[in-house]
Amino acid sequence: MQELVDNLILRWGHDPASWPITQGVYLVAMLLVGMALTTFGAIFAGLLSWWERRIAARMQSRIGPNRVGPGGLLQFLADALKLIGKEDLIPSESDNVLFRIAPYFVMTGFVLTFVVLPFGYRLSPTYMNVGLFYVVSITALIVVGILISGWASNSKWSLFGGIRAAAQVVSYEIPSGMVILVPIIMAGSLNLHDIIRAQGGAPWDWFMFQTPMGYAAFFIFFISLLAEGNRTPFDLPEAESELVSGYNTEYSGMRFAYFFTAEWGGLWVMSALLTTCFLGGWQVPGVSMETLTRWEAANAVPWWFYIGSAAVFVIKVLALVNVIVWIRWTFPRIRVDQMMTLCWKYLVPIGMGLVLLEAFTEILSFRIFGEAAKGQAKLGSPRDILHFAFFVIAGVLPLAAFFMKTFRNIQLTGDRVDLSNW
Amino acid sequence: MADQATKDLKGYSHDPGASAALVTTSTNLIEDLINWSRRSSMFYLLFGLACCGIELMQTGGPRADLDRFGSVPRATPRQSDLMIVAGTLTYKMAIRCKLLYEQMAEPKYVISMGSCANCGGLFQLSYSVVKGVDKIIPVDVYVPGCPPRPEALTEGFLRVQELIKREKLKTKMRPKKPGTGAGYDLPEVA
Amino acid sequence: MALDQLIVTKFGTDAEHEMILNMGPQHPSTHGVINFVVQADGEVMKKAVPQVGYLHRAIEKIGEIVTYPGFMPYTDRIDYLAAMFANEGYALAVEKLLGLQVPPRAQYLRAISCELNRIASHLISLGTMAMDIGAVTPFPYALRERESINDLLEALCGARLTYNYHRIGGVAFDMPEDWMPLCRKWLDHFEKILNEWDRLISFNEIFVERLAGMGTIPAEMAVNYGLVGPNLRASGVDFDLRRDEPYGAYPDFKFMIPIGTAYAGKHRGGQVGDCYDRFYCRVLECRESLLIVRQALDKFPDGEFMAKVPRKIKPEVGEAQSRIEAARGEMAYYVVSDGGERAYRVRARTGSFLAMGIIEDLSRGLMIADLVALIASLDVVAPEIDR
Amino acid sequence: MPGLTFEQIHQRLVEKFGDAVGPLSPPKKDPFCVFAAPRLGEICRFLKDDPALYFDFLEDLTATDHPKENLIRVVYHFYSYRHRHLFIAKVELDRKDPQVDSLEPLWKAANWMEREVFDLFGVTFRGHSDLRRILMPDDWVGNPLRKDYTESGGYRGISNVRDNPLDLYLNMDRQVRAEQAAAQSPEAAAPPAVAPKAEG
Repeated sequence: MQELVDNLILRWGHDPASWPITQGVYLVAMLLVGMALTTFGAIFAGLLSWWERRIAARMQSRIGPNRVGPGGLLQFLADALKLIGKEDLIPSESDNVLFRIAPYFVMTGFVLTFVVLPFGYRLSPTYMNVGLFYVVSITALIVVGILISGWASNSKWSLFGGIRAAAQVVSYEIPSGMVILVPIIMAGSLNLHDIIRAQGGAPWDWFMFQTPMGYAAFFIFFISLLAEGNRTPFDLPEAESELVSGYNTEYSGMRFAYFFTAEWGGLWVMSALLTTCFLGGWQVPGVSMETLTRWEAANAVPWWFYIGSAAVFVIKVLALVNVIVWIRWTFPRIRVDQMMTLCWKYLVPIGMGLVLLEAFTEILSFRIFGEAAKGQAKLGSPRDILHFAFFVIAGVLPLAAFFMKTFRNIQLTGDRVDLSNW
Repeated sequence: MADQATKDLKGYSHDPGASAALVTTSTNLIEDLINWSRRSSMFYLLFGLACCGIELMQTGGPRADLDRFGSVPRATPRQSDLMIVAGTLTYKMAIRCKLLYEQMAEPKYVISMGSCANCGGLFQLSYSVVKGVDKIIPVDVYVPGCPPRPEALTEGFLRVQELIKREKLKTKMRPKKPGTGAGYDLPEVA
Repeated sequence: MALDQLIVTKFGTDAEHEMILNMGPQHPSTHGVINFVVQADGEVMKKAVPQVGYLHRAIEKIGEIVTYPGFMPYTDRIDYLAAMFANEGYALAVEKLLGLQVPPRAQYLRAISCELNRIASHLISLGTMAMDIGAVTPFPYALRERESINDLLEALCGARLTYNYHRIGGVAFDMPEDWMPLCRKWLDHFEKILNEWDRLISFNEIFVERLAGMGTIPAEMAVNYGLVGPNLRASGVDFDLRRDEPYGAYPDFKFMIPIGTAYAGKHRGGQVGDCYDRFYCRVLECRESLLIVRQALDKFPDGEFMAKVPRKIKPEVGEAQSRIEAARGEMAYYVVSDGGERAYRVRARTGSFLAMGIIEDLSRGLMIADLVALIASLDVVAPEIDR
Repeated sequence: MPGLTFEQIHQRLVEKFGDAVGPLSPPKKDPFCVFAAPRLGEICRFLKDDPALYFDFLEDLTATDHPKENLIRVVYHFYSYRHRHLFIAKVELDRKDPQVDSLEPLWKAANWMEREVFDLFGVTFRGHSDLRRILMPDDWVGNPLRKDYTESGGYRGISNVRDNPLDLYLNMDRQVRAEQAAAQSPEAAAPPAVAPKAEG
């Protein structure tokens, strides 16, 4: 984003280094981008809340919001406006300074992750070379906000929710932080864009299917991200049936809307992280890395490539968001002690083992394939065939079996999908 | 005179059939927007007491789905703006019902569902039933029936939406009556 | 207020510095208005004391004010999820007092309407249990099926929830002509839905893991606490009023009684009488009810549906007790008459009332999430407790 | 295990306890027999432990109020799952101060049923673990299910009476007329201030 501003200044005929007010221009540019990303986060959270309620209703053979605006699209606007207009209600015995601050902690925790997330080829606010490390540390801010809200609203239910959230998110940071090392080892850099460049466009070049360790790491990372985002089956902090509404029991109006946005916006952050690290980010399937480096060398990257990469990235992220929404409305909730045993007795040891194994195979593959081990495998090379075979076994076969079983289940109950009252 | 003019315009703009009035007073537009947002996202409080509670669940279920109108059941009074009193209110529960009503954030509405909540209904002979919810909290819409069918409750829900549609901005906050502090002159239940 | 007096009596003096949690009457998962005062040390509970009476509508006092037939609509409100059983129980008690013989067609109509109502009541219980454990989707599935049962019963007696269908001496209306094919079509459809229900939630790994081996009630504890119905049979006691003390049309039907045998499986720590057994016994009971309704429809006798009953019902002095197998276990009506037009005393003994009594002793050492699952597995409903 | 009939059960009890067990009532629908209140605990322990009777399930425990005979009868329904037989017993207590032994040590089911009878009839059960009101609010006055119970007209300020909707309109109408009258009275010098009849 910095070169963009520099080119802009150059076009205005000033030398960015010596021009006195370049800092001012940087500031304005940063504010603009910050504001754009926050509104993107909020709008996406709103639309996702409408989309999730429609999908949940459709899964529960209901209809879901379709009266507000065309097909219910303006539902999230109505929710937001109503929540703004509600009474600014602060419980008298609550600690009102902390009570007011908590939602802003959660909101900043959520928005700050956008600083690093890619949206397409060279389309992200910064190319931070410690990108992944930054993201893992920022998400901890959200749990601070939840803990404060749990404690400050001085009601036993929200205290339960807050403490559960703290226990859950902090303990699931360990496996997610550990398992994230696998793509880092494969890509050799922390920068999100380098991780994507190290993967190829075709599915068997994604980190998920390159090595069995990457495959297992994908699922462990997925589970721990679900836990960090407080999504079912780990939605213990705001368990509807036990804790009334968990940590946001005492919140109403705009403050509740912040929690609302952070939770649903968190889905985009989760899926973006998963896509970048394991599903080949913005790599367009047809274009291989050689052609890309050739374009960059000739500084003639075609305009359609920018749009193509952004489209591929967004499609993958939305697919993952739908999987998370689908999981929410099928699985029950696990208990607190089961959640902790799952994390400490299973995910952490397996994660550690995966990292060691991955490091070992990395050294082994260097010794066997030598320099060719780096970057994507050329078409027809032994590594490529190895990846393709693993992709077919681990990717295509389970998916095909799953769809056949679902199709048979639908046949059994004689249901027919009826979208007439959409 | 000005009052009369605005009244015509206002009457005119609320008629969904008529095309939007070209000349609308400024408050009118904001009022419409706020009323639209309030009525199209009414979160109702899960307050199912007795048999009407089951019909309340059925109304949230597949056939008559309240979610179509954007209303989601909430468990905490803080986040809900509509309290559907579904069932028989006994004295022991009356204190809790008033407490919950007080905890709800201000633009709040009450639907009294079923004849037990309207006037004690079938159990007027009983010694432990409050004869009607409006003895302790102000009620906006009464839904008759024992228990009312989901369609009847949806009709009650639409009535509340119409009520909100016509609400004026300045009367949004209920006039505070001296002494009761809660804006209505009903006994202060300890 | 009663809470601090309760703390001293129930929780002992050291309870001040522990967390006393008020799982209030308005709580998403207490199945109606029941309040639990929970003494919890963090997540683990020391004791959960149920407080009831928030829906005490004095139905037994009204029983002494209104006439015999006039009390029938009030019996629906004793257990509105399974209103047919309450009607049938009261009707049987008064018929026993009058020494009246109900025509077979009425007995079959009663059996059909009761078994359909049992399925509807179990559906709500299974659906709310799944929602309390966190799976929200099975609940609307249960509601969708319940809507079709409501349609069938509405065609039969005109109401969806509080039917007021049975009369002293028979049944209010006869079965409409096209009702039987409709019912048969729905029965086949529901067979498939139950299989889908098993795939969706009964064998769901997280669901079984949450319920296996939790809240186990051994057989003699169940009997000692007076548990009845699915809660009792899940603990291994093989007793069902429809088969052991047959009444109405049940001697003509052959059906199996599901008994709790650690359905969760030993490897998951399942025990006889744990929460999963109670859940799965109800699923199996739904299947049995389907069988009963099919048999009843096949052997449906004709004849009139209402016995000759004097206009003013005045049974002679005496008392009678009728026991039926309701959805929530044995429901017994004890009616005392002093020869007048109004009952001298009407007492309805219900299953949920005593199921609540056991929660206090079972809740030691459970987690709060388990308490929610335990309440759901015992399938209590507020009006049955408070009447 | 053959289920014993009422007569056989009653016979066994009379052999064991003699006069403490009253005569079997004439077979008018459900026969029952009256136990002597002081020896209730003993008889019930025998009913529960005797292998031939083995009443392991206290099916129902309730009371009936008889103001004319100045009696409160507590009714017990015993049932045995092993022998599949039923027995009904009653205990007659003085209405002024009804006291009887609690059966909670024998059957835990008695705990909540006795609390309900205490709450609605006022019968105190000696030896009960925690005898409190179960259905009525804690500060409720009187025992509702007694025949001579009169309602106390409301609870904590919520009146028990709901006046006919017509009266409501009459009151509203009277109030409006009173306000209008009050509004005119300052201009029209001093008309006779008719105090509006205080209503309901």
